[in-house]
Amino acid sequence: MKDKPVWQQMGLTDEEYRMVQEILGRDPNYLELGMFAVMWSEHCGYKNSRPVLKLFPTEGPQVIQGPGENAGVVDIGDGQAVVFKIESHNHPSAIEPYQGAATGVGGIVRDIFTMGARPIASLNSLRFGPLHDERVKYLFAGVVSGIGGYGNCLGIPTVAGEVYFEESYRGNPLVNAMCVGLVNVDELALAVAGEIGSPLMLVGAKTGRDGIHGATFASEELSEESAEKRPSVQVGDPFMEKLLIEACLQIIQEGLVFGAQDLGAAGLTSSAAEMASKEGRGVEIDVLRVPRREQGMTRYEVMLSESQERMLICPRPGQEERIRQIFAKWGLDATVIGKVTGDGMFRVKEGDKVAGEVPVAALTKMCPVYHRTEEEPAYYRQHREFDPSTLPEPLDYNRVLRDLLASPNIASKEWVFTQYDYQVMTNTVVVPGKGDAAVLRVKGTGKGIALTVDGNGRMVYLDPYRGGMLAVCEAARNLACTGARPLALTNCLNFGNPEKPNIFWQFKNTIQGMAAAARQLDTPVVSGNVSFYNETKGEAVYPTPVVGMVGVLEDIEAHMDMSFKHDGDLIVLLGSYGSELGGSEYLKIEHGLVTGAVPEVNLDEEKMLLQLLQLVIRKGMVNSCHDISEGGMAIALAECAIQGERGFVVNLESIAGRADGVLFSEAPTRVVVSVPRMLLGDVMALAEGHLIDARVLGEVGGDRLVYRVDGKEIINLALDEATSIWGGAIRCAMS
Amino acid sequence: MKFGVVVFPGSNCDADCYHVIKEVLGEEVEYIWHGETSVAGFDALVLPGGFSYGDYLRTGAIASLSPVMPSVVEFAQRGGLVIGICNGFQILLEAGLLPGAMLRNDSLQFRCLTVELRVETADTPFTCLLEEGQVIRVPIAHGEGNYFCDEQVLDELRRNRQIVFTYRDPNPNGSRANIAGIVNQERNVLGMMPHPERCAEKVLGGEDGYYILASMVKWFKEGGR
Amino acid sequence: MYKGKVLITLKKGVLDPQGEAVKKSFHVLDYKEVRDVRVGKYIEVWLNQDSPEAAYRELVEMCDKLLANPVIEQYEVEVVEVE
Amino acid sequence: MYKGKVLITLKKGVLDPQGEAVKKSFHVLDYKEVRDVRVGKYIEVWLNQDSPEAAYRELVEMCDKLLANPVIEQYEVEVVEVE
Ligand SMILES: Nc1ncnc2c1ncn2[C@@H]1O[C@H](COP(=O)(O)OP(=O)(O)O)[C@@H](O)[C@H]1O
Ligand SMILES: [Mg+2]
Repeated sequence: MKDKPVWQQMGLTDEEYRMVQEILGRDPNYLELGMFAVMWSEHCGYKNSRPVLKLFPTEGPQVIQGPGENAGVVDIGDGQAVVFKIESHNHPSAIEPYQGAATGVGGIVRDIFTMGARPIASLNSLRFGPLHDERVKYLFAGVVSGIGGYGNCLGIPTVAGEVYFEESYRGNPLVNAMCVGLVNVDELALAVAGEIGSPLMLVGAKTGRDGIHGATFASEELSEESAEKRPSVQVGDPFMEKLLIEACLQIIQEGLVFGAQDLGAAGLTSSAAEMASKEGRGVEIDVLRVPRREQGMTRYEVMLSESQERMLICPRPGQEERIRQIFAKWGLDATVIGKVTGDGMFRVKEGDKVAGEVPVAALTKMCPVYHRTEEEPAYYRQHREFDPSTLPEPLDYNRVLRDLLASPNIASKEWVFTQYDYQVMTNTVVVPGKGDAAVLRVKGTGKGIALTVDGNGRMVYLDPYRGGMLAVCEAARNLACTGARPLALTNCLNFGNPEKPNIFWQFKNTIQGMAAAARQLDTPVVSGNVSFYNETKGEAVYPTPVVGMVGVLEDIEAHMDMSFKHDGDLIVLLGSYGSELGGSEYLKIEHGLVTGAVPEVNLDEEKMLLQLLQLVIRKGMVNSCHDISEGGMAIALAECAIQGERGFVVNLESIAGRADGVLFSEAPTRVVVSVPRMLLGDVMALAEGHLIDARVLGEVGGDRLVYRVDGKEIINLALDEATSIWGGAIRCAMS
Repeated sequence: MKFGVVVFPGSNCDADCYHVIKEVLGEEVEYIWHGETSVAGFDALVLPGGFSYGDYLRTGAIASLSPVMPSVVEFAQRGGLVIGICNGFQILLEAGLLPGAMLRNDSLQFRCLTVELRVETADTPFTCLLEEGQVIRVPIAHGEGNYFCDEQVLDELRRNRQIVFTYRDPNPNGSRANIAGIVNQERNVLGMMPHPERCAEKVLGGEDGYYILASMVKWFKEGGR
Repeated sequence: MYKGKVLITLKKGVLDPQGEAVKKSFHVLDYKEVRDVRVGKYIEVWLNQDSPEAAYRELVEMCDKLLANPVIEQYEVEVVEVE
Repeated sequence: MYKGKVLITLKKGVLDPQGEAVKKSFHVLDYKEVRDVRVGKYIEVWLNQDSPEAAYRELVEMCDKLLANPVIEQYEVEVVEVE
């Protein structure tokens, strides 16, 4: 390691080093080289993903700000907008789960209030190895308490999320955090530097040695060596962040700044470069003026430190004093550390001495871009050709249902979300666990917004294109199940090493699938994040795109959750009566198989279903609504019953002589609703008008879950038993 | 009636309390910054929930030394109505306005859920619209709500009927005698871990908390009896 | 300069859920000989004071005022000279 | 029986937000001579062991396994005999 040339140690290739020499017309010094290394890392420069990300649709009448800022911005009417983004913190969480996850939340929250928006909700998407593994339990417990520890302290409700447990994530868990903010459109702030000569102020925490090279760390595979890089794990200070939120929102609302930028990956180097590059400006920063937490820090360390809870702001002329006052009220310092210049250079000074000088554009726009080669992996065709009808049908379906209810991928996530404050801010109308998406009211209006994160890595692994589509469709469907109109999405793309052709093939196909669905459903991509190199010992995680989506409800009173509410209501399936089992939890749990053809999505039908759901909910024609996903129709029905504390009887028909496909297929574009008897005709007529199949499955009532197939009762489980299996599985595993 | 909501660095339910008082109760309300040294002009004070000073060292400890606290103590001693919710309760304990101390939840986890409370006494300014024995549903969200006091203090609390709310089974945090909220001997200072402001509107799924805050208004407007 | 080392422990009779949890996990890890565990705080305070006595007096005051809660906690203070 | 006293502190360079907050509030309370505060943990473990050496060895193992987080923390162990 020590024998490698210094640029290689920093993560640059020989070719990239030559490019740096060429740009500068000389050899870079150590500081300059460090700045290039972090800015040209995958994490900051998106050098492997940029060309592919261009495939995403990013525009629409609802979009106020697409990708390219700290977060995306979408219009919700009445002069208000929602601001949102999702980001990964996988590698830090693998090493120190509590702090890794906590600082992940801190980072994404900063991206939101940097734009002048008040953060109003957090979400998270988590992936771990199998839950019986002790190390996995340690990681899972640490991550969850870290997310709670940070978000609860900030007073931002954590309203939704998802957790999956799969072998492929054992060595490399995924921790993706999303934050949503609310802003008056005319108070939106952007990350731009002001006029030439404007000062740059650093506010918040003092700068320490933490997290140096975090950006390059995130751009490498986890190895034994990663453990030695441990000092790069930062400790979060949510109290400091809470003060920063209040102070920053105040200076932005009072119009005191041109722009603001949080310090994230690559610290001061990245945030100053990004601010300057927007308008072709330059920056000059004096490292001696940066307040430090530790003695003896070098200029290199100051410029690359990833200490948390810091912001760079560019005040309007004459406002420095007022800004200082506001920060002082919150007990925070604001220090001028440099200024905006007109020469397009990033100049680092140490007092009077110039310690480094490189063109801003060289760090940002000139970051190399790679078009990686792609190659279809051999596994893909094999899985597609697998025929589940060759498997024996289970003899005891009662047991199968119990096993599925107890699977941590399906079981209640109550153990997780009761550790999160999901009600602070008093907006949470549909709380975690109750619906397919969280629903928040927007105070001062009659409106609501719905929020969800979704991404089934197993499906994407088996078929990246279809899996990518599924992720977008499921997110949109989840929103529609609460009555919301889906508006736009953010995404976090968690993949293995993109330099491997099979991984790059997964990446590209996934994005193509996501892009096709996003385009068809009118949910453009407004922000996102890419996390590559999620591998341990050469094995990649399942390709895992996580879609975070936001929707709007014009009338908050007309929102819906999943619980059955009245005995005697009819249970109706909206969508096709399918039996495809590819990629299902059933195949995994009952047959130990991750295989099969991933069900295809018909995007036109999906779109019609979304409209139908919004309509029947707005018109008050249904009493519950729940989409069919992991565990299939059998589990969807059980969840409605458990949440509503009432049983049901359904009468199903087998397909090709088998019941398992009907019960456990995870084919998309399907939901179960419960309908008052009197309104059945209306619902059926509306479904027909939308060209959506609808069929009555049965009736709500009683205290048992009864599934009949071809007239024969094949499952009959007491509601109490189902509730305790499903409700206790994760808690049990964790205690 | 004019409420003051005291804001400490790290308070995060201040805006929620403000909202409910103004929009739901329809009463006057203002924020009071922790650096103020007077609470003149207010008829009731709210110490809201949150993480004052990040909950660092001990919950409520650093906040209890804020410049505003001596005037809060004086206000309470003169008989003014003070309600401390969650972190506000912890601050009241640390400030000595209520007896006892808070320990970490016995589960060692932060817990957010809606619990059932039994109203132990209706004879307080905070429960005069409720009935003794009534069961109400109110959300909790805390990591340190495990109320502790010694035997002697517990006896006194019982004797003086200072225990206002208890958790019905299951106790979510291990608190002594299932205590969820207590008043001082004079009955004008209430500390409670559950959040009444989170269940004061129908759209949020419950209105039981409304009656706690509305009791204060009724009591005050009827001249304090 | 002096460094104060402050040990804060829960009083006898105050239940320590954290200590209990640690003890249990030791038993799970097969450290059967662990009889009891109590979790407290260790606070280091660096003070610019003239004498160890002054530093000690001040630390005690700081404990009474803020660092320890007498309802549940007790403390021990030690002062060492440092440069 | 032996009692292990374990002091757990954050490694040098690791941010200690608690210590910072405590330090600031001492300054507000006019203890201007406070230079720095670090908040750590103090864990007492009672062990049924044969010798102080065995107790010590075991405690070190327990610190590595459970009590301290080596990524950000360091520890010190002391053993005393108790009855
Ligand atoms: N998967 C993606 N889809 C859409 N936009 C993306 C994606 N990944 C990154 N982006 C956008 O690229 C920009 C840079 O992202 P990132 O480096 O994560 O931002 P930050 O400055 O917060 O670190 C952001 O505007 C982000 O929204
Ligand atoms: Mg950013």
